Amino acid sequence: MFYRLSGVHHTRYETARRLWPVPADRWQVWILLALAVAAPLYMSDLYLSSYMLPWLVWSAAALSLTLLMGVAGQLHFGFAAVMAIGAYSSIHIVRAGWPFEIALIGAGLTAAFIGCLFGAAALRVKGLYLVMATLAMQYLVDWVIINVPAISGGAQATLQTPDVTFLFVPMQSDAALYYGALLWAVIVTLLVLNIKRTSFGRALVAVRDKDYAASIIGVNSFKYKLLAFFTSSFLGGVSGAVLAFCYYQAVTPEQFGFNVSIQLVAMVLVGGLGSVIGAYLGAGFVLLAPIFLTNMVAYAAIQGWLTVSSNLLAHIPLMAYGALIIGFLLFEPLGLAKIYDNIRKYFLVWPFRHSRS
Amino acid sequence: MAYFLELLFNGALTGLMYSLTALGIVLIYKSAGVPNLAQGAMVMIGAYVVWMLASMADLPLYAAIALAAVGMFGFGLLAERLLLRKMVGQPIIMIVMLTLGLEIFLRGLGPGLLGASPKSLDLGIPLTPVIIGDVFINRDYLVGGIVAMILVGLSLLFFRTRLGTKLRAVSDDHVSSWSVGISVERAVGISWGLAGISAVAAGTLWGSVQGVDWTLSTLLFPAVAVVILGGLDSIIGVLVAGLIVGILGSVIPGYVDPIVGGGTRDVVTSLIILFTIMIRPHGIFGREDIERV
Amino acid sequence: DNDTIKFALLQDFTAVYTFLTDEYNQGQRDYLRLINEEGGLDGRTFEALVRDTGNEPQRGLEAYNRARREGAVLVDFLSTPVSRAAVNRVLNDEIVMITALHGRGDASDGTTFPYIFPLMATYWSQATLLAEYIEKEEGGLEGKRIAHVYIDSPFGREPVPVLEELADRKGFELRTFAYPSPGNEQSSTWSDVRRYQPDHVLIWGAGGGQAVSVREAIRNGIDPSNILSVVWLAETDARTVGADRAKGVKRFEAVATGTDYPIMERIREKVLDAGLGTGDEENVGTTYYNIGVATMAMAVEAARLALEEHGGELTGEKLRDGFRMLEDYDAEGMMPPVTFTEDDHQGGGYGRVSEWNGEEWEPITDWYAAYQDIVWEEIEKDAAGFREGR
Amino acid sequence: MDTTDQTTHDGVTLACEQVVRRFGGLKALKGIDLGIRQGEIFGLVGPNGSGKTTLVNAVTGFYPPQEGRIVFEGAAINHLKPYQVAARGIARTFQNVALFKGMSVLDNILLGRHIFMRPSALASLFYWWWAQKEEVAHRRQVEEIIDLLQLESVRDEPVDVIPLGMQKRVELARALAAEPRFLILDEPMAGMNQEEKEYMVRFILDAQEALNLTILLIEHHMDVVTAICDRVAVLNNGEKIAEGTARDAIKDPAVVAAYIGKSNDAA
Amino acid sequence: MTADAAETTPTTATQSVLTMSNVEVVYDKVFLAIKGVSLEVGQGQMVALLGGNGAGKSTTLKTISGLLAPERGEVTRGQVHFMGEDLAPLGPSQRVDRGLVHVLEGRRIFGHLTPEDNLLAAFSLKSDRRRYQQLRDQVYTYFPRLKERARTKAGYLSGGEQQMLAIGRALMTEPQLLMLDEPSLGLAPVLVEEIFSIIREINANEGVSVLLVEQNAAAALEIAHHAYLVENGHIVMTGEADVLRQNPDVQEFYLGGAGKVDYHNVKHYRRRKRWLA
Ligand SMILES: Nc1ncnc2c1ncn2[C@@H]1O[C@H](COP(=O)(O)OP(=O)(O)OP(=O)(O)O)[C@@H](O)[C@H]1O
Ligand SMILES: Nc1ncnc2c1ncn2[C@@H]1O[C@H](COP(=O)(O)OP(=O)(O)OP(=O)(O)O)[C@@H](O)[C@H]1O
Ligand SMILES: CC(C)C[C@H](N)C(=O)O
Ligand SMILES: [Mg+2]
Ligand SMILES: [Mg+2]
Repeated sequence: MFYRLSGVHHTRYETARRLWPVPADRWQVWILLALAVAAPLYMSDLYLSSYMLPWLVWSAAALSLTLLMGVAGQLHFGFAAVMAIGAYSSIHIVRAGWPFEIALIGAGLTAAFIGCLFGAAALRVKGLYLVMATLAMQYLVDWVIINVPAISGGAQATLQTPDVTFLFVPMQSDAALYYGALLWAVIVTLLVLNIKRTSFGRALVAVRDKDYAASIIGVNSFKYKLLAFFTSSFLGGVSGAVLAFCYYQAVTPEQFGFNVSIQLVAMVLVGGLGSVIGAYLGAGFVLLAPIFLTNMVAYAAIQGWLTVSSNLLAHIPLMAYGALIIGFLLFEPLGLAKIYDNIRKYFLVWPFRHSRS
Repeated sequence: MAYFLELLFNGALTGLMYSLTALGIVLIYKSAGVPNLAQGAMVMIGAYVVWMLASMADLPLYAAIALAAVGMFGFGLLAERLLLRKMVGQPIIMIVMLTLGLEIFLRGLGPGLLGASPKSLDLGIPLTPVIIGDVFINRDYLVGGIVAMILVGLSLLFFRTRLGTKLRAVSDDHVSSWSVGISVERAVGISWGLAGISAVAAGTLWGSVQGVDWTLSTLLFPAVAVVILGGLDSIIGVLVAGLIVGILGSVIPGYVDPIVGGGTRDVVTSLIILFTIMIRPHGIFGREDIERV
Repeated sequence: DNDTIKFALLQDFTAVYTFLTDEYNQGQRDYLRLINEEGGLDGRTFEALVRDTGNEPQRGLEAYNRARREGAVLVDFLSTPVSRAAVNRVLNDEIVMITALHGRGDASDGTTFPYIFPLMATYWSQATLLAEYIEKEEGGLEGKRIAHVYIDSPFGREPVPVLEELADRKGFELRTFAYPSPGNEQSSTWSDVRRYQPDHVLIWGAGGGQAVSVREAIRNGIDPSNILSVVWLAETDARTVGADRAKGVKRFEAVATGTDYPIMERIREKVLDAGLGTGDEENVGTTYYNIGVATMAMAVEAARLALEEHGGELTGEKLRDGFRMLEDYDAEGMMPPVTFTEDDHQGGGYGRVSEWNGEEWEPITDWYAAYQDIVWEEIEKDAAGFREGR
Repeated sequence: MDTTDQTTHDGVTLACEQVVRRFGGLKALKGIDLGIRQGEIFGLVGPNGSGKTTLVNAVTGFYPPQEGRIVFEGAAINHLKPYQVAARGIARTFQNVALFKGMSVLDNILLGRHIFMRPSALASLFYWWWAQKEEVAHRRQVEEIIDLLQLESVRDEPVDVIPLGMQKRVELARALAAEPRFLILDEPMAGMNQEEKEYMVRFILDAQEALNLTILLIEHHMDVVTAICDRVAVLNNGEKIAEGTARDAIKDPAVVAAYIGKSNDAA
Repeated sequence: MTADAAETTPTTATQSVLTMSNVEVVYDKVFLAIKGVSLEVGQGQMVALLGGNGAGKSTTLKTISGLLAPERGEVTRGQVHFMGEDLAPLGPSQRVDRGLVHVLEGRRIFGHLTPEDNLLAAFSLKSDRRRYQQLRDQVYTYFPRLKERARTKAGYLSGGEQQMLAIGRALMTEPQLLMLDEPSLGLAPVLVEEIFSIIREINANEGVSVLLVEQNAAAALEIAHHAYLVENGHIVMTGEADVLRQNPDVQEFYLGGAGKVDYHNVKHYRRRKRWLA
C-alpha cells in the first residue's frame, strides 16, 4: 500500500522528530495544501465563500481552542467571547485609522489580555468549575458588548467592516478573502503542530495531566496555564477578527453568543480533543452538519418523501444534530481524528490487523 | 424600605423557583457525578408534556402534572440506559458535552413535535399579589417557593435512606460501587428519574408564568449559579444558594439597574458564579475534593 | 426556468424568533400558493425557498448564497442578526431583502440601502405612534410619566432615542427600565416601575417575556389599559396572561388581524378549502400569520408592477423598482396604505393601536403615522454612520 | 544516637528544623528535626499516616511547613514553590505514580529536563530556526538515562499502558533527567515482587554512583531499607521516634511496637 | 519453569467454588492481557495468585468480578463458573449477589462517606436492618480500629485503615468467595502482618474461600493452601503452597533466595554501560 513504514528509518533525531515522519503523510499534506491554494481556480464561488472560507477560519478558531482545551487541558466555554473581543477590537482599530495588519495584532493582544484576566481568575480550579467560570465570562463579555453602544455600534448594534488591504492586497474579492483565511489557517496549524512537539507543548501537557508532578520537575503551572490562556486567546482573537473581515463583513453580538461557544467546544470534541486534524474535521462537521441536514430535510420535503409540518421539518435537523453529537461521544469519544487515525493505522500495518499484541 | 423588603421577598421566592431547576442538577450530580446541562431542556420538556396532557389529551391539570411526573421519571431512566451507561469513566468534558448534545436534541424534540409557538398553561393562580404593608408578593412565586421547599425536603429525606447512601457511594466511585454489589445503572437511573420529576415541577410553574416554549431551557443559567454557589452535591445548598442567588439577583439590580440603565441580573448571576469559583470552588455546602499528593 | 419567481424565506424556526416564525412563514407560503392557484403572474408562478437558519448568521449566509445561485430575487431572513450580516452582500448582489419588523431600522433610507425594504413601521415609528396615541387619548403628553420597560438588548433599547427626543419636545417624563433577556423573570424591575407610578407603560420585548411583562404590570397595579406594547404581543401571549385578565391591554399593530378581508377569504376558498394549506389551520388569521401574508402581498404586487414595467425575467433590480412603484397599496384593506419611494423604504411608518377585548385584538384607531420627522432624523443619523463605516 | 547536633554537623545538605505541618485540626508533623548528609542514602520509615509523605511534601514545597525551617545546601527553602525547589536541584518521585498519561515514555523523561529549556510559543512557531537545536541536544541526554535504566524497549510507548514497575522506573528516569543533587523516592518499591525490587535497588544504586546523589528513601520493605540505607529515621504520629543506622533503629522497642510488629525480623 | 503445568486443571478433593477455564482478555480491542488462564478455587480454600508487574493478576480478578468493561476490557475466550453457574451473562452487581466479592487494588473506599456509611452502602437492600447490625459488629470485631474512626470521612483514613475498611466493606456483602487484590500494598510491616492474620481468620472462621493476589509472596505462600504463578498473561506454575515454597525458581524470583538478599551485589541482568561519560 501507499503507507509504508518498512524502509523508513530515522538515523538522526532531527528526522525522527519531524512533523510527519511517514512520507505518505507528508505527501498528503503537500497535496492538500496545493489543492487549497488552487481552490479559487476550480471551485465555484458558492463553495469557496460559503464553505471553504468559513471552514478554514473556524478551523483556525477550533485549533486555538484545542490548544487550550486539548493540549493544556483548560476547559473553556466562553471562547466565542474571546473571538468577539478580537473582532470588535480589530474593527475599532481599523476605524481609528490604523492599518489592518496592526489591527490583527491588536485584536490578538486585546483578546489575549482579557482572556488572561479571566483565565487568571479561574486558575485555581479545573474541570467542571473552569467550565462554569468561563461560561460566566461569556455572559459578562456579552453583557458589556450589548450594553456599551460605543463597542457594539450604536442603536443598530452592527459594525460593518471597513474596506482594508492586507500586505498591499485589497481584501475585497472572494479570492483575496479566501487567501487571507487560508494563510491564517496555515499559520495557526503550523504553530499548534510545533507547539505540540516542543518543550512548550510538553510543559502544557504536563500541567494538564498532573499539575503537581509538573511543578516538581520545574514547571511553574500557574505561568503555563496563563501562557496557555494567553496564546490561545491571542489566536482566538485574531481568528475572530479574520472571521469578521473575511467572512461576515459585519459584526453583531449574536455572532459570538453563548451557543457559538458551545459549537466551538463541539468542534474540538467531535474532532478529537487536542488533535490538529481533528480541529479541521470537527469544524467541518459542526459547521456543515446543520446546514447539510437542513438542506437534506428540505429536499426530502420538496420531493414529497417527508410529509410533516414545516415546524417539525425545521426541528428535525436540530434533533439530528444533537443526536449526532451524542452519537459521536458515545461511539467514538476520541473523535473524528481517531476515526481517521484508525483508517490510517489500518493502512500502516496493512496487511496485518493489530499493531500490538 | 418597603422597596427593599419587596425586592428581598420576591427575590427569595424567585430564587426558590430557580432551585426547582437546580435541584434536578444536584440530584443527578450527587449520585451520578454528572453535571447535567440538559436540565433546562428537561424543564422545558416537562412543561411541554404537562401542556400536552392537559390541553391535547384534555386531562384535568393536576392529573396531567402527575402523569407527566411519571413520564419524566421514565425519561430519566431512559436517559441513563441509552446515554450515560456508556459514558462511565469518560473525562468530565465529554460528559458535559453529552448533556449539551441532549439539550440540543430536546430543544428540537419538544418544539418540533408540539409546536414552537408559545403555549399557555394556566394554573389558576390569581394575578393579584399578596400585599403585606407596602410589599407586593408574587403569588406564582409563592406557590413555587413552597413547592421547592417541599421537594428539597423530600430529597433530603431520600438521601438519608439506605438507597440514598448507595446513591452517594455511586457518586464517589462507580467501579468500587460495582465491586460491592451496588447496581450503578439503577442508581444513576433513579437519580435521573428524580431529576425528571423535579423538572416537571419547575416546568409547570415557570410555564404558567411565561408560557411554554423553548426559552424555558434558558432557566439553566440561574440554576447553574445556584448549584455552584450551594455546592454541586448539596441538596440543602440548593435551598440556601437559591435564596442567595434570588435575593442578590433581585436586590442588587433593584438598586443598580436604574443607575447603569441595563438589566444587571445576569451580571450579578455571572459574578456569583465567578466569585464562588475563585473563593470556594466547591460552594457553600459542597464537598471538597480529597486530593492528596 | 424563468417562469418561476423564487423568494427565499430563510428564517429562524428553531431559536429566538420561534414565537412568530411558524405562523409568519405559513402566512407567506399560503399567500404565494394563492397567487399560484390564481394563475400566477402572467403564467409565472412563485416558489418559496424555505430554510431554517436557527438565527445563526453563519447558516443564514450559506442559505443565502445557495438561494442566490438558485435564482432567488428576494430574501426574507426574519432575523435581525442574519439580516444585518447580509446587508453588504445583498447590496452587492442586487437582491431585494425585506426586513419587516426586524433588521436595521435605518434601512428605511432607500438611497443608502437601495435593496433593503423594512416595509413596515420601524421600532422608532412604533414608539412615536404609541406616544401619539397616548397624547390623543390624554389630550396631551405634558407632565405625564411614561415608563419604557424593555428587554435588555439592542432591540429593546432601539426606541429610546426617539422617545427621549419626544419627551423633550412634548414635556413628558420618560424613564427606562431594562430586564434581562429572555425575560422570564422580571419581578425586581417591576417593583421599581410601580414605585415610579407611571401613567403609561410601553413594554418592549418579544416571546414569553411579553406575557411576563403584562402579568407583572397588572400585578403591580398598573391598569391593563395603560399598558402599550410593541408589535410583538399576540393572541397566545394574551392567553398566557389570562384571556380575561389581559382585557384592555393595547399594542401596536402593523397588519390587521382576523380573516374578514378579501385576501383572507380567497386564501380560505382556494388554498385552505382545497387542502393546499401549508400548516395548522388554527393559525390562519392570527397576528403573525397576517403579517406574513402582508409581506408577500407587497412582494407579489411589486413583482407584478416590475414585470409590467420592465418585462422579461424578473431580477433583483427590477423587483426593487417594482417595490418603489407601490403606491398606497393596502393589500385590499388588510394593512395601511403604503408607498415606497427611492428615499423611503419604510412606507410611511403607518400602523394602528389595537386592544385585547378578552377574545381577540380589536383595532381602536385608524391607520396613522406619527412624528415621522423625529423618526427620519434617527434614520438619517444611523444611515450616515453606515455610509461612513464603509 | 546523636540526633541533635547532626544538623549542625558538616556535610549536612538538607536539614529540617522543627518542621510543623497541620491539616485543619490534625497535626501531621509535630516539629521534625532531621539532617541528611551529602552522599548518603537516608531512609525514612514509619507506620501509615505517620507523616513521611507530608514531610517530603513540606520539603518540596507542596505543603509548606507552618512552623520551622528547611535548609538545603545552606539556604532556607521552606518558602519556595515546588517549581523553585526543583530548580535548586531537588527531584522526587511520588508514592502514587505521577506520570503524564497522555505522553510517551520519551516525552515524560524529556520533561524532566524542563528546567534546562527555554520554552516559548513563538520559538515553536519558528521551529526550524529556534527550537530544533534545543530539542535534539536534550534528546541526547535523555537517551543516556533511558540506557541506564533499561527503558529502550518502551521508549515510544504511551506511559499508561506499560506495567506499574516500568512506570516507577520511568518516574525515576524523569527525576534523574533534571540532574538533581538530591533525590527523594517515595515508596519506589511498593507493589513489586522480589525480582523487581532487586532491579529497582540496582537502578537506585547505579544512579547514585553515576550522579553523586544524596537520596532520601521512603520504603516499607524493611529488607531493602536495612540493606541500602546508611541511616534511617523513624516517624510515628508526626514525631521522630528513632534515628540511626537501620539495624539499631529497628531494634528500638518503640519502633517495633509502632511499626515493625513482633514476629517480624526483616533485618 | 514448567509451562505445561497450566494446562492440567488442578484437582482438589473439596468441591470448587470458582473455576476459570482458558480465559483470554483483550483491552481496547488490541491488547491481549491474559492468554488462556485456567484456575480453580475450592470450597473454603485460600488460593494465592502470584506474579510480576503487569502479569495479568488484576485482570484475572476483574474478569471474575465483571469489572473489565469500565476499562474497555473484554473476555474474548473461555468461561468462568461460580458455584456451577456461568458468570458471563451476569453484571458485576449480580455477581456480588451470588456471593462473590472483589476488593480492588488500591483500596478505593468511598472517600466522601464515613466508614459506617461505606459499610452500609455495601449492604444489600434486600436484607433487613438487624442483619446489617450483626454484620457491622462482626466487621468491627475484626477491625476495632474502624469503629474508633467510624464517623470521620473515610478519605482521611490512613492507608492501613482504608485497607481494613475495604475488606470490611466486602464482608458486608456476605461473600462466599473473597477476592483480594494486593491487600498489603504500601502498608507498614506491622499492618501487613495484621491484615494477613485477619484474612486467615476470616477464611478459617467463616469458611469464606479466598483468592488472594499478592506481591508479598512470602506472606502469601505462608497463609495460602494453593498457589498459581502468572507471568505475561499465562499461568506458568501451580501447586500446593508448601511445595511451591521449596521451588528454586520461586525462591529466586519471588522470595529472594534462601537466605537474605545482598542488595549491594544483586545480579546485573544486563551488561551495564557507563553513562554521562
Ligand atoms: N492533603 C491532606 N489533607 C488532610 N490531611 C492530610 C493530607 N495529606 C495528609 N494528611 C494526613 O496527614 C497524615 C500523614 O499522612 P502522610 O501521607 O504523610 O503519611 P505517610 O507516612 O506518608 O503514610 P503512608 O506510609 O501510608 O504513605 C495522615 O493522617 C493523613 O491523613
Ligand atoms: N485498562 C487497561 N488498558 C490497557 N491495558 C491494560 C489495562 N489494564 C491493564 N492493562 C495491561 O494488561 C497487563 C496486565 O495488567 P494487570 O493489571 O492485570 O497486571 P497485574 O498482574 O495486576 O500487575 P500489577 O502487579 O502491576 O498490579 C499489563 O501489561 C497492563 O499494562
Ligand atoms: C425577537 C425579535 C423580535 C427582537 C428584535 N427584532 C431583535 O432585534 O432582536
Ligand atoms: Mg506516604
Ligand atoms: Mg494488579
